[in-house]
Amino acid sequence: MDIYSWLQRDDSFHLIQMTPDLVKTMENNERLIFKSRDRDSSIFLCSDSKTFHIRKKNHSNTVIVLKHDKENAKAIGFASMDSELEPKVVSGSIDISDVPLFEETGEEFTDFVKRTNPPSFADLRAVSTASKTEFDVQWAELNGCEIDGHAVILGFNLVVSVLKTIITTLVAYDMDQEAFSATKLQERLEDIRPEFARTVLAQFATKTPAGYSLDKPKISRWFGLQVLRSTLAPVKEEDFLINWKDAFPAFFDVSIDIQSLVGSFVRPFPNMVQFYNSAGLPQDPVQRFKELFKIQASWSLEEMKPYVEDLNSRNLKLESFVMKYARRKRIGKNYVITRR
Amino acid sequence: EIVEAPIKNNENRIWVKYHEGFSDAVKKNIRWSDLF
Amino acid sequence: RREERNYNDFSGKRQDGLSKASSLQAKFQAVENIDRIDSVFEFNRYESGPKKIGWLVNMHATTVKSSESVSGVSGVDYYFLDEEGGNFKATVKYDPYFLLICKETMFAEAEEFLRKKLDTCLKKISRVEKEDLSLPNHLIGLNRTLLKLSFHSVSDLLEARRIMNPILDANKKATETKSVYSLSELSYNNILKSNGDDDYEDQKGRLMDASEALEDIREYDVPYHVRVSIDKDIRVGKWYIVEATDGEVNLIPDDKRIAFADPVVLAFDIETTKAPLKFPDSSVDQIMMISYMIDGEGFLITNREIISQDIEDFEYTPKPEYPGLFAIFNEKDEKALIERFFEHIRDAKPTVIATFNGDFFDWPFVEARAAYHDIDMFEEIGFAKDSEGEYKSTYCAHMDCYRWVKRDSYLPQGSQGLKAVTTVKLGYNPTELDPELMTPYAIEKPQVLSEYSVSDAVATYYLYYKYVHPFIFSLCTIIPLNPDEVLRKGTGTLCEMLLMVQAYQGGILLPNK
Amino acid sequence: MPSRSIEYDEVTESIPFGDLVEGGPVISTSSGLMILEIQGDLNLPQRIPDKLTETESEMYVQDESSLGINTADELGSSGSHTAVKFGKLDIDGKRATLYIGSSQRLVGTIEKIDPPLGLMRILSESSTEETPIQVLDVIRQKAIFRSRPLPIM
Repeated sequence: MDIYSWLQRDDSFHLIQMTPDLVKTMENNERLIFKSRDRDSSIFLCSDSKTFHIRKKNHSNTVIVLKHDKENAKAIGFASMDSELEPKVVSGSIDISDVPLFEETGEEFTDFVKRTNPPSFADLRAVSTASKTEFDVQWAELNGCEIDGHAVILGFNLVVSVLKTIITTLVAYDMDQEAFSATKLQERLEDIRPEFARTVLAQFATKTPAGYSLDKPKISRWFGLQVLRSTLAPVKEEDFLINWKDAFPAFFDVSIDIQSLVGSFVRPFPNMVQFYNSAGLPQDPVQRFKELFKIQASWSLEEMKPYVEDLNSRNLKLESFVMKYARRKRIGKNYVITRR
Repeated sequence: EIVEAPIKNNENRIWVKYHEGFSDAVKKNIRWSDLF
Repeated sequence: RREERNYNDFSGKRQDGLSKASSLQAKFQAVENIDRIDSVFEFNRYESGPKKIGWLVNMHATTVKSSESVSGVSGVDYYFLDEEGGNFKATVKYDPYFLLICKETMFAEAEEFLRKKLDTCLKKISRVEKEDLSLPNHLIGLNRTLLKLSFHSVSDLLEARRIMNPILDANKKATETKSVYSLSELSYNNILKSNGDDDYEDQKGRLMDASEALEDIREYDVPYHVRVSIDKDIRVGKWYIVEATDGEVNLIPDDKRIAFADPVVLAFDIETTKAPLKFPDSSVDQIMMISYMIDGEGFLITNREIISQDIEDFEYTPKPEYPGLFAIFNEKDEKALIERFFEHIRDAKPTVIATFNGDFFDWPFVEARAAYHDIDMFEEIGFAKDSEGEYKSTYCAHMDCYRWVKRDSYLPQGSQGLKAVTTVKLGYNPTELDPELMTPYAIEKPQVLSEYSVSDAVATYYLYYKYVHPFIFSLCTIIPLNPDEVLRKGTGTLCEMLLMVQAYQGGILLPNK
Repeated sequence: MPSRSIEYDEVTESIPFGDLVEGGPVISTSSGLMILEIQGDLNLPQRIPDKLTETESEMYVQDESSLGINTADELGSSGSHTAVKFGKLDIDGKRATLYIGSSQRLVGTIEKIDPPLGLMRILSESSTEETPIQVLDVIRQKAIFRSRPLPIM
């Protein structure tokens, strides 16, 4: 056949690798949406179940896409490509910078909405670079709550007080902590807004065929957090562990593990821990690292990770990312991260 | 290396300049504005 | 002074132009400096405490201060990786020595003569028996007794050699004359006789001087660390139990462990500016980029004074089994680039640095550009050019993969460039860029230039990892040399080393070269 | 937060992309798309050169044909396209020969593309932000020419 090419080829065409993961979402007829935080950020492709990070894979060959005109035994090239788009499965994330924090202060919710102007829950879901499933999981993790169609995040103290009420109610009514009915619980929680209870259950219980089951390690962690937050000054690690043990509601016994609190505390001095929240940290990486080293001179990657991983938008290996702003020194078998 | 095949005597000849090797090793992040 | 830092000095040449006292001071200063640098790279000296287990990764001759001798005693620093990923070094002291062939009947006189003659340097004289293959009757197992002269240090040994050389030369000349004389008689008896049982009298009947009894010197030119490695059976690439008792360190082979430990491997490559159609010149040209991989992680430092824009992180993965995720550091100028590179080397503490032709291009260029910015490369990372013109350090082997390509790869001359080697050995086509385009691309197409730059680092890293490393460190387990030497010495030298090991173990006297 | 949805109704019939149907290699898809890949640069004129001989002029044509896929109208939106005949493709079983101009011959093969490639069209005008992006087709085979061009004999 004769082969032609347009003199001016059309560069609006792109080739995307139909990887098995992507094909699967298509087989399931999932909705696919390209998303990005803003016009200068990475591109993600979100389906109902997966999030793909889109990268460009360049090659050195000439690839021409042609339309084949079988009748006239010719083909005409209309596009020429030096790259393919490569979708790689990553974990999605929700950008909550516009979502207000709701604490129980006596303020009417309608007034709160007027004051803070929260995004609609549907919009938040629509713009998040996360698949539907991932969104739901992370929304629960964040204590996200949908009230009258608005997206808000429940404040820490509110969550803890709801959680305490739920636990004491379960204990008081002798309900099975590993298989209880949410409806029955709801009925016995008189003063608690159902949305709040829903949020707290989404975070601290798993749904099983037999009913809801409390996630004890997670609950343990939250009480640890509460103790950490209650003293802002550094405390001795052993004193902290004792206070943590004492913090649980009566007749509710769970084990504790300081590793579960990584990302919520720093070690300003040896053997001392201090609550440290990532929420107020600067978004600029240089400033962020500066802050972190101000509070703690030397870090393990594991303990630093929760404070910096959100900045690694290019999905670099975290070790390499950290090295852009800090020194990562090998000391024996371990690595420590220090100021540069 | 250039394997030239002029079909006419002007600068608009049609020919393939062969590449000794092939590489598709480079993968890059792209921005929204690069694609849309 | 830089030339003094020779870790592989086979020549035994003396550093001239310095008085003995100040050269001694300089020597101890150099040892202290090496200890300091080794400490920066976490090779602290193990001298006491519970025994340690380590994989021997490198070895270098050194001098240890001692009450026995003002000029110190010789030892070998052994560099180990432990099982937990840590490092340590241990120093084994050992007296250097050489052997003298002496007329059978005159040992006592010769010893007395030597003690007097060498009283400034000699530590000890003993007698050893060795099988001498040059004896006409060696097949029936006749051994030769030799004088073994031991010294506190290599410098004392060299001093002794200097004193002995004229004496031995004169004696050899005399023997030759005598042989000619004997041969002219064509008497079988005389020839046989002249080889062995001489009298106190020479041919002319003159009474012999004790100095004339010393016929020849043997095993005087074995490099010191090789000597220790052979005599104590210590090889790089093997595991040892290291014990220190009363300040004496002992290495006991740990034959249970066979698998190699994993050194931290850094492979790097630089891109420089250059004038059209000329070679880069480190007095005027600059480093534009340094790309490197450390244990499979990629990094690229750019010099933004030359490179027209910031480069963003990207991946260069020519094949799935050769992944390369690159983090980019965009630095404002060449000085910042060099500082960043040196800092990263100090932080990552590599025990192997791999290059492709680094001895002749990358290292001298980096060194010269660092010097231009008043940065002393040796002070910063412990690497410097040695007397062989090669770039070495104590704590870290420099594996110039080009050496392997030339000596061991069996690739034809025309296919010894990194591109050709990569295609043949790693099975992919690397990025190519006309050298004439590199400098203009720094401004016009910095992204293309950076892809090219990292492709060389990726190729060097995986070439080293897949071929050079297992080959060289396997050879190290049998050849009594350190990795830098095993990589660079000619095959003749390597074979000779193996013969020396066999000879020592068989109690055979080594013939002179 | 920019976003664009994707539509892929056009290609769902061809999912799942199992093994290709036997019966000889078919390079073009059912909607008539194909891919040629050449290890090298293909130099083509950017515009119709001046002073062409008659035979040379015949190589330049106006292309008004539709793509045979649902963006045919968009493809033709700027009117017809000038196209140049740059060669000839012969396919014989798995082997392909591409003649470039009058003097180069490229020998290649028909190969499976793994993973297959989806062809998308993304128009960047901001007014179309709400328009979904179409996956127009999925291409699973290509003719690839890896070897050095040979002279035409």
